[in-house]
Amino acid sequence: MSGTLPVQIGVGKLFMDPDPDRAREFFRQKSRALTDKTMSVKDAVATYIQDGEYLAVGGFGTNRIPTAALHEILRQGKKGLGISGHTATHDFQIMAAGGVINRVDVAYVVGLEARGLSRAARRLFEEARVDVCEWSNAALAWRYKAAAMGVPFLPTRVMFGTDTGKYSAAREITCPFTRKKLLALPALYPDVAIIHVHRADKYGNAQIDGISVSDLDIARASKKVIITAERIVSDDIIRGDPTRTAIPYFCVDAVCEVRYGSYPGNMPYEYFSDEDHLREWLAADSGPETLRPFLDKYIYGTKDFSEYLELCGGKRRMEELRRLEFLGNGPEVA
Amino acid sequence: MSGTLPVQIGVGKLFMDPDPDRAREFFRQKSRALTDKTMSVKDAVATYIQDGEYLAVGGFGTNRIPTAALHEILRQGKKGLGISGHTATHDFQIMAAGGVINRVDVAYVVGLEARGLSRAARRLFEEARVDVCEWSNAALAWRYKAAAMGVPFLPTRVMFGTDTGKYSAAREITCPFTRKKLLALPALYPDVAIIHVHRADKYGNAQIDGISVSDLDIARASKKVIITAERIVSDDIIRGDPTRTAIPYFCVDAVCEVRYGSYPGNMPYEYFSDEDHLREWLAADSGPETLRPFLDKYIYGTKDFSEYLELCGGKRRMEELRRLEFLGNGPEVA
Amino acid sequence: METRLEKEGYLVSYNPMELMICLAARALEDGSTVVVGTGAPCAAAMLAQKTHAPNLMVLFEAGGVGPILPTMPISVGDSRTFHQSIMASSMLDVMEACQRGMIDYCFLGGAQIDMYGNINSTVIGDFHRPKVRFPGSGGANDLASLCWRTMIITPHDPRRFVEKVDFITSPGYLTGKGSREAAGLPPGTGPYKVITNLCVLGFDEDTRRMMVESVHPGVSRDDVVKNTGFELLWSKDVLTSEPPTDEELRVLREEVDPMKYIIGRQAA
Amino acid sequence: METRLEKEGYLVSYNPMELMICLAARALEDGSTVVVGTGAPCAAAMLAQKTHAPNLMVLFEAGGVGPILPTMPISVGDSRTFHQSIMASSMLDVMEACQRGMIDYCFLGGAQIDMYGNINSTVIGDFHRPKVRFPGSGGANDLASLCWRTMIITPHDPRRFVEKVDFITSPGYLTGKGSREAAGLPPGTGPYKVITNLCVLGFDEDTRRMMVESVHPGVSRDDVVKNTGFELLWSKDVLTSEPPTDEELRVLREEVDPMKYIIGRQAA
Repeated sequence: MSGTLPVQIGVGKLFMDPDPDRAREFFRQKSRALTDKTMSVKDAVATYIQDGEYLAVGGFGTNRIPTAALHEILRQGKKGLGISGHTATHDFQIMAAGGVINRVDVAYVVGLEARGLSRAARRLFEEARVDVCEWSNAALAWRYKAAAMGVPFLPTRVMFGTDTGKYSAAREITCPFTRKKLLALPALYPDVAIIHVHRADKYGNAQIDGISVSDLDIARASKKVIITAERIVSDDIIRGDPTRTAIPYFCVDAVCEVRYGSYPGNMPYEYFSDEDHLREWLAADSGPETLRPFLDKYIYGTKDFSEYLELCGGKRRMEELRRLEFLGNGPEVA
Repeated sequence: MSGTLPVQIGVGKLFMDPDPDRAREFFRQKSRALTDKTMSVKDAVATYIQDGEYLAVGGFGTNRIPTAALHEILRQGKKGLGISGHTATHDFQIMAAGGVINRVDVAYVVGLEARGLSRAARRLFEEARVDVCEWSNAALAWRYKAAAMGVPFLPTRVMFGTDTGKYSAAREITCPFTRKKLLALPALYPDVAIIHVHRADKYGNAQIDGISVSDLDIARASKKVIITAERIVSDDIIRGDPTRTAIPYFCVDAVCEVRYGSYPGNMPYEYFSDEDHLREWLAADSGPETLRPFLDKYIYGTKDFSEYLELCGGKRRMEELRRLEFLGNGPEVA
Repeated sequence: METRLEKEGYLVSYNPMELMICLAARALEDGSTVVVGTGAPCAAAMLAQKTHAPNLMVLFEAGGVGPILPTMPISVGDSRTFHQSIMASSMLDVMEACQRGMIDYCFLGGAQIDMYGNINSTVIGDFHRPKVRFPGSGGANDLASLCWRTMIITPHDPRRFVEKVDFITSPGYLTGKGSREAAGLPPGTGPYKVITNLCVLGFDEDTRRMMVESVHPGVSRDDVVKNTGFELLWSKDVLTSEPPTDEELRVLREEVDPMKYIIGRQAA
Repeated sequence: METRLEKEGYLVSYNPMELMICLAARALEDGSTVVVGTGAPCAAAMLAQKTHAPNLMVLFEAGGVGPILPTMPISVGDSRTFHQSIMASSMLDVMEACQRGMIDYCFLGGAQIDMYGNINSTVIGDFHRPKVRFPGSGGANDLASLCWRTMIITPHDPRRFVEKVDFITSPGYLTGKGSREAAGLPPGTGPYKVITNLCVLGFDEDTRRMMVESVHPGVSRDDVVKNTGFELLWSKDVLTSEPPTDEELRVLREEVDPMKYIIGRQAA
């Protein structure tokens, strides 16, 4: 072995092109105009997500997730999507339930942390109905970062010696300064990012309160970006505190106002997760026979997300979750 | 030439060790305790900056710079310091005037942007009294970033084909995925960072309003960090808006409250730069015979930064600069 | 297990989960940093903070740094993980602090573990058509690669403690001494303690194989052996694990987990 | 120069700096992004925004993105550069937007420039013991490497327009067509226009050498040749540079630079 030749330690499939020059050609054409990008979730999903495209979802599984857009993907019957499973929990559960995915970069999927596992998601893997490539959470985050930086890879020190590395598409390189082994992670430029935020103006300038997880990088790395926001605000609000801006408008293609848009997930400083409803989801998700009527009731049978919220208890329930978030009284969660 | 062997395109000297494992050994020992780190600028400089060490300075030349700490370095007669010249303008002018530097990673030094040039700084180079290695601003920023990430290098696409690249210590590598040429920049772990911020608590948790330039990475990359802050605040203030925290306490060794600490530089949302005093500096800096009495008056002859502020017009002048920052009436600036 | 202990005549003033949490808490040095998940690791870190380690700094991989935890988080990214925190940051900011060498401890669990502390949380069976699919690494591989000391809390049974894991999700000592470094992982890192419902294990300095350090009260060596699918090393002086003190139990039950979310669970 | 124009009988309703700013402004397309410095480039971007390019997006390399500029900044990192901006970010966030391909234009100047648009802003003389030391690259090398179109505004004289620059600080077309790409720079980038006090120059498609596109009113071809230290190409139809319109001058003088910080300066 030549010590300096890159070694493919990962036998996994690279789903997305890491070439920064092809990405540059795309970004060169992307609009930089300050135009009104507000639209319905339905229009955003119809316009910006095509069958076969590869998605990245913001937030962290059951926290600050763009649930409304995910439901709409199911409602519109999208097919053959790829997805980056960077702590994808309830978001992945929805996509798996809808059967819209055919390939996954996995860091964390199937599980909903301590709550249990999605059977529908699990079956995708156990019945080999998806192409799978393994990574770690930081590895996927660094892959977005590489794309956001405009370079084809980043060097890191994780995944060595493991099957996670072996079933990834990472390569081993040698540091030109220290001669140390490093793991090169290929840039990940998703076709579409969907990110839920606290506030955005109509142009797409978006602000997030609390942890940003990987969303600054996801927004910059992705070719198209759909923002759902708790509130669409005047751009004066954004310009009044520009230190807070997480995502600049020129990354963004669509802005959709969706109050309680992360429900049943937690939206920090707004409302806590609805653990009862997540349990209902997990129970329904125990088999196809219970899952289908559940999906029919809550997703396929609803016109939009506001109908779903009504079915889940509407304003009264949302107020309870607000009290829970602020550590007031409410149903117990564990 | 073997296409995959790293090529040293840069003939410049690498002043600092990019080895992440030696840095890890240092960081392993660094205190993580939440202890009161408040002290005088005098004590911070005496305790944490040793002759011969390599410094990184926060802010952007005449904006949010830690002037008080820089003056104190001169007052204490530090010797043989290295410095990262990442848009170092008035900060570099001070260090050059004091003759405390013997090596420089240069991206932008000597000049004060449109205001003119520091003759003292220029002489350092023209009389070959400093070791010099060339970089670009982004290159130095990425070098901090690499260190903050804990990797020995980052790949980038700048400095190719130029003498900036040739006189750097960068190396050319080949991307293991795309076979493209990339420029590898070695991690830069400064011995000491000095950063001026809007507010910090006594532990060192620090918040910055407005652009952060490279300071998040500088603070994380550096082995020791001195924070000067406009205001030391209760940790309740920090914990009340943790989204705003730029630098966590565990990076920080010393916290010094210095009101108007960026003077004569601009402190966003606080006070504008004192262009009259900067002109006075540039005039004095036209030759050693005028510079020495100027330094004696303003730095060597003062006990501390508050005496300097008094000499520069004290409270009345600071109030004028506050009005200017908020675009009220005040002396004209260009 | 609680029942068995009672049968053997021990005064059961604590349950195995409480013991595991106390043992984990004690392993965390004051003035150190730890990335925790939800559940027992989080309870252990909170207990440590409220007893011997007031200066223990807690981080969550999604970006929460130094929260004042009002209740147990249910997700490592929920709003509790950065409640009144010193910083609400990003996943990479936390992971890069690990990679930089600033993080002392992390906590892991998994479906399978081998004698070198390699952990499987990905699949049972063939990778491409698994008998059972688990969530995958999440941040576990990163933390196990980059933090100085990996703490493992796990139920102890022969299906988990296996000769060969089906898939190495997160690195332990791989194939023994020196193999982490040879593979490219940062030197000086690796599994530190394995805390089970039966015993506490460390890793032998020479071979990096798992070694029993203490056995819990009421548990026999034979219980440990029977529940382990590989050959264990035994430290020269195998101790009996120190049970929770009254003070530890009081803090754990009254302050850390008053709703018994964690300590009400089965340990195995 | 103003004097000379008057002598030659032209109606001098504008000065050369005003003309350069107007010419630069016109080269900026609406709906594009530009990283500017202080001075003339900033004035040109502001003028463009207030005339034909309301959707021109201005960024500063220190982190200011999309400000509403209340006055001319005096530093590319001062508080004006992110006044009521859409984002107050970091240097790398701006530089990485450039590297990602999101930034259309940047502006550069320098002490020397050659026929390929290579710029020196580092040293005159020997690198190790320079006759004159300038500030160095700053962000110039980055912007010239990564933005799609590099705009150069510079005084025009033979000491600046040289056969060979003493030091290539920022890349133009290096040694001609294809050499940027061969060196490793992103394809499709490079110098776009050079705007001087005498003329506007572009770059020949085949050779990537500097080519005169228009000569300013009152300036002869010979003036341009005498002030250039290398052989220039001339476009087939060399035009006379279009003078500022009344509207451009009004906006520039009343709205962009009412204090005449920039337009009061000498252009050469």
